[in-house]
Amino acid sequence: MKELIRVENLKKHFPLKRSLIEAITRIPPRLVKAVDGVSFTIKNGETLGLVGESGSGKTTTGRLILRLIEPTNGRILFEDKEITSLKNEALRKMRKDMQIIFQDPMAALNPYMKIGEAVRHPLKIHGIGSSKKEQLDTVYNMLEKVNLTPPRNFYNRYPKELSGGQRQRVVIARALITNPRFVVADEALAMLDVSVRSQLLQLLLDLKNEFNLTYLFITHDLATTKYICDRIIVMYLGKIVEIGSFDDIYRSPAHPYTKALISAVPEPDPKIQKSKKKLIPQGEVPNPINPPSGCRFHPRCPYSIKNLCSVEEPVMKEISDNHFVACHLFD
Amino acid sequence: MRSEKVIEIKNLRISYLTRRGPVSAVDNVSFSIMKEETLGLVGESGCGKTSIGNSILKILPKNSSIEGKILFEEKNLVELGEKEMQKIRGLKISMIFQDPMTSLNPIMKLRDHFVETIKTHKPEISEDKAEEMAEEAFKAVGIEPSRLKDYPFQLSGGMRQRAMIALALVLNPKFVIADEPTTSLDVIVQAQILELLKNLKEKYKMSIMLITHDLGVVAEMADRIGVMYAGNLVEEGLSEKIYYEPKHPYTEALLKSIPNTKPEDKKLIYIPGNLPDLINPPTGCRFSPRCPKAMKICFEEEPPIFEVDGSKVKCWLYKGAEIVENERVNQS
Amino acid sequence: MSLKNYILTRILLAVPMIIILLAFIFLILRIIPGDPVLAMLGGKAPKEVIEQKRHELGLDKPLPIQFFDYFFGLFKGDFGKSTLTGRPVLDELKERFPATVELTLFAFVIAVLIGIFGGTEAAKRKDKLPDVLARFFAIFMYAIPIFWFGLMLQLLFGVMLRWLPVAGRISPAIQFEPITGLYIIDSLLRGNWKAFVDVVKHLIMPGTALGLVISSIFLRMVRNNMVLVLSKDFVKAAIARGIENKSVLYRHALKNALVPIMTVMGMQLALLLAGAVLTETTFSWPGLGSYLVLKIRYRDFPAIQGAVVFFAIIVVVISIFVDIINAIVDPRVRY
Amino acid sequence: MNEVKNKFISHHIGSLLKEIFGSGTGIITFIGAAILIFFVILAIFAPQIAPYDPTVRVSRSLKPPSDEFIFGTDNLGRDVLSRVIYGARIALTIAFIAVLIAAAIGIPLGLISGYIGGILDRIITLIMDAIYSFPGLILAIAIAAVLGPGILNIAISIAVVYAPTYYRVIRNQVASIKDELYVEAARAIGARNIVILLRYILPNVLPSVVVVLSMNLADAIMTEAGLSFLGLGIAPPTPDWGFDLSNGQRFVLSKAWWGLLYPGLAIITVVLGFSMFSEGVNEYLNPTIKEKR
Repeated sequence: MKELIRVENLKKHFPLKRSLIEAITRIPPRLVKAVDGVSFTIKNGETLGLVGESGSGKTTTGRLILRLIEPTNGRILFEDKEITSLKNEALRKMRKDMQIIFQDPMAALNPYMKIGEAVRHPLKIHGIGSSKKEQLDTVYNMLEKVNLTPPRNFYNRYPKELSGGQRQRVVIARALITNPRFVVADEALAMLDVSVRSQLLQLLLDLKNEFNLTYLFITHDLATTKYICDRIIVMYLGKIVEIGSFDDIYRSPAHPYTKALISAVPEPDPKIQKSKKKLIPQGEVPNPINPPSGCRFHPRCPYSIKNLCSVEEPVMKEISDNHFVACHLFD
Repeated sequence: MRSEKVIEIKNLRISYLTRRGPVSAVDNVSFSIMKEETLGLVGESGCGKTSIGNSILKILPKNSSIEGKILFEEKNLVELGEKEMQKIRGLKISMIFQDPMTSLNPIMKLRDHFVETIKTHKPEISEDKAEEMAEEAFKAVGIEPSRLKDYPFQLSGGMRQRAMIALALVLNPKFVIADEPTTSLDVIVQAQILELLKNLKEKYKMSIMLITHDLGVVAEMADRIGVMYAGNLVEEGLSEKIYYEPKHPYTEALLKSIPNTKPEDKKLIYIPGNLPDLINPPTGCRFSPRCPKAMKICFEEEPPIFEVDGSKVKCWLYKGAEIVENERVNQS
Repeated sequence: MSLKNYILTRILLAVPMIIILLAFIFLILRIIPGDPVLAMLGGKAPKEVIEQKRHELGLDKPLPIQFFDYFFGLFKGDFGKSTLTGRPVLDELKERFPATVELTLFAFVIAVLIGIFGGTEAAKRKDKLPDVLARFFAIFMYAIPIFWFGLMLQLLFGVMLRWLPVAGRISPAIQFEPITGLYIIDSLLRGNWKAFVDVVKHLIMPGTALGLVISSIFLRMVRNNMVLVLSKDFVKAAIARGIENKSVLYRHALKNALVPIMTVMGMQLALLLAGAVLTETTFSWPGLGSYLVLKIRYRDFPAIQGAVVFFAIIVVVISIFVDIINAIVDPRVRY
Repeated sequence: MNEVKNKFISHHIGSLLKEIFGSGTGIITFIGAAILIFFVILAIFAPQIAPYDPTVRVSRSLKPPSDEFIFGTDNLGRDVLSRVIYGARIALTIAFIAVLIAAAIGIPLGLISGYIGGILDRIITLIMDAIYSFPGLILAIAIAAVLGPGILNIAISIAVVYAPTYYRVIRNQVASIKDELYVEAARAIGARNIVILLRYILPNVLPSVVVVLSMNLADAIMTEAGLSFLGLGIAPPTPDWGFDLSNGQRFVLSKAWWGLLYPGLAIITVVLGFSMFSEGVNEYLNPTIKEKR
């Protein structure tokens, strides 16, 4: 499989707002190190899961790749072409090929724009389709594909007239109308009800096959990744701790954090649940302004090695075929 | 076997008056919770599970009306006056809310939350003693007692939920309603809180009603499970029964549509259609429009509750089984 | 941030605000088309007289110099001299200030009492009769121009019923030596019962007129914020812990509802000062407002400028004060 | 946004009426519009409607209301009814001009400041906040005192007071809409800045502009009345509600209530009219208001 996206040492540090006194006394602003040096690739046609708790930097990573926010450091390549420093027109043109599905579909739609217009807008922006009629046909077609049928009925409605699941279908339609190669799904199912969630997961799978898409599937919910993800990246406090195939991560997780994350997923099967060994670390994710030294997970890690984990930052190592982990236990 | 009922709910109906008309949020629901038992109430948003929790403490919004019986300590809470309810809330029945950020008074120190609650119910306790009790409660949930002098916003999300739990348990109530207690938390913190709740339940010997949309959370905690759909309690039974032998087609579909942690089980099954509009609920069984096994009678007549193999099921598939409850009989 | 740091920051922030306000007032009174000297002396004055006056007021200097003179003058407490009386403006302002304080505080207390209790009770009985009445009161009260309301009160209670004096602060017949300048306090301090009754009688109408008009804003704000807060989870949680109604209403809900209101109340206190201009004029109340109007009538520009600057300083001081109280009540403000 | 709105008299009244009538916003808007149309007609056709010349003595002084002079006459024997009718002209003219000037200053500044942000935004905001925090009437008095009488001068004095309000409403809206997810979504589909501004931000700001505009009219009328009551308005004998009230005040002791009552009622009615109308417009233009997320 060819590689579609390559990310090298990507960093994003958000400066905190300073108080007046701090600004006057020229104390440098404190930084939230949301993403702190991540590198990975996404192959053409695969679905890569990006998993982590809140504050892990997964959402920021997604936005960085799409150049919706400016990286502090690092490189992003799309089809071997560097897009890190694309500006204005070139950047706009690129957006045709890279799209995003947001978590909150209500907030992602302009309340004053009819949903048909919202879906058609990308066509207008990129000058796709020779006539209005052609564009409308494309839009109707797309609305049908996301099961908003009959499409003509939906075209003139406003977002507030739709249910949560339907709105998310609109957002998906808008993202896919320009026939993109790569789509970031940022917690796209998190705000939906259980039964609607599975419906939309199925829709995402169907569309992926139909349009030959590559997904970056960002989620806090490890359990949903198994239906859709080929490979999984686990992030903790702005760093990648483990990368591997779905089976690697699920059947033989290496990093203590990944293990904790998996064992923390509530298990509906009473038998499995009773036999399952829980490995729940103490405490919560620390503040990304002052992340722990060395391995960022060491204060909560049950296997933490004295004088090593707290001092030295672990590097990524390949422990089996394409299964990488950043942990001193595997030195 | 624990057989003493802590609370018994009989033919509970809750409706809200909205501009579009009355919404029947809970329709003829009956169940009980035994001593030292955890009952999980599961369902999707709008199924009425939170309304049931709030109706027990009578903290429903003003546009609501309750019918039926909620029996607690030989009293029908539905008929109880506000003054008497105040004596029960927080002392005998406590509640843990979903979002600990918004459920604590933002401009009140944590310590004052405790002192106020204790002094309200037990005015004879001195302020110092109340503070001591608060410290004990904090220790029990694993927070440093010195943090009592903090304001809620100074705590992390998981700590706040611990504080909320400590506050709910400080007077040692015999029944606790936990309404989506872990929904706003991250997975690992969720696991910590569930573990904590389990331990505290053993320690304080209380009964819990756990309200959640997450079947996994219920399975971790509950002895028995009640499944709700569109205001109806469609199935109720022991946790293992519900999981291994679901009787109601909705329970079955719900179980299949939620992801489990078994890596090999990758088949995605979902329930087609949408949740019904409760202003005009479907006639007959409320699940009938989405039910793969629906028969003619399902669209016409509301099913009674049948007792099948130890579980209670509200479904016509079990016609012929013993009827536990026929609502037309009980309606009067 | 500690409270001390917060207060320090807040006062620091007030510095640019004061400078901007002073510059603004300066610009308006000096640069806007229209010549203060001409306006003062009338168009027919001989040229030499005008030049003389200009020199006297320092208006012949370049603008930046004028600004610095004015600015540093203010810093040293020099508000200029009244062209009408020849007295230092600051002295005149100091004499008038207590009257305005007395009127404003009286009105403010009325407004706050009506606002808080009316608003809380209305919110408690949302959509019931008391609530609807409270809301109607607020609507109409606020559409009424304060001076007209004052005139109507004068007509009814002063002229027709003859219950209260129509104008002034104290009857001329009463002999009385002020101490602080706040007559109510002074008359009590002196033990002069007759003076006290007279002072209160004079204060009732203007104070109530001003207070009622402002109370409508408070009432509405308190009510709406209370309705909002009462729908919050922590109120429900407090009820679920068995806390009594009164405690939930006043201890939990009202305190939280007041946090955002307090900032606005501070601003309203400043607005009250503006309202006081009209009220003082209507009731011939010898305060800062009627001083300003009087000076405008006689085109006494140093005095006008001084009075406006004085108002500006009061506004800034009030806003600092309000923010500090806010930070004490709501610790989140500090962080 | 709300905090800004709080400074508007009409906002209070309008939304209170809305609360009282519940879903009957239509009725409020209708009554508001009816009142406004009524006063606009009065202003335009004053010469045809008014029974007498408002500046001319037509009877003896201070005549109580009668069939001939239904609102009575003032101290100079002029017909109060005619003066109230003609008064609408000055009040509405000054209010409209003042609001236009304020909007012309505040709206563009707010748009630029909010969209560009940065240091420019901080400076403009600081200045506008300083003016905003100052009691409006006192500011208007000071400016009017310098400028002297005249319709335009009074309008300018009022406009300076309200321009910061426009600025704040627009700036805060633009700044917060800029961070909305749908604006990010627009960037994600490759929309240009100008397209984002016109199709995503402007439609969401426009309702507030219209609402603030109509609310502001009511306040401008109040302020104008206040200024002319203090003798800073239009030179006599032009009919003006505020001036007539201060004129009538001199005859309070003669119990000549009619000279005071009617101009005041006129002010109250117009203010209520604008408040009701603006609230209705607010409701109509805001599609998100009816259904919350």
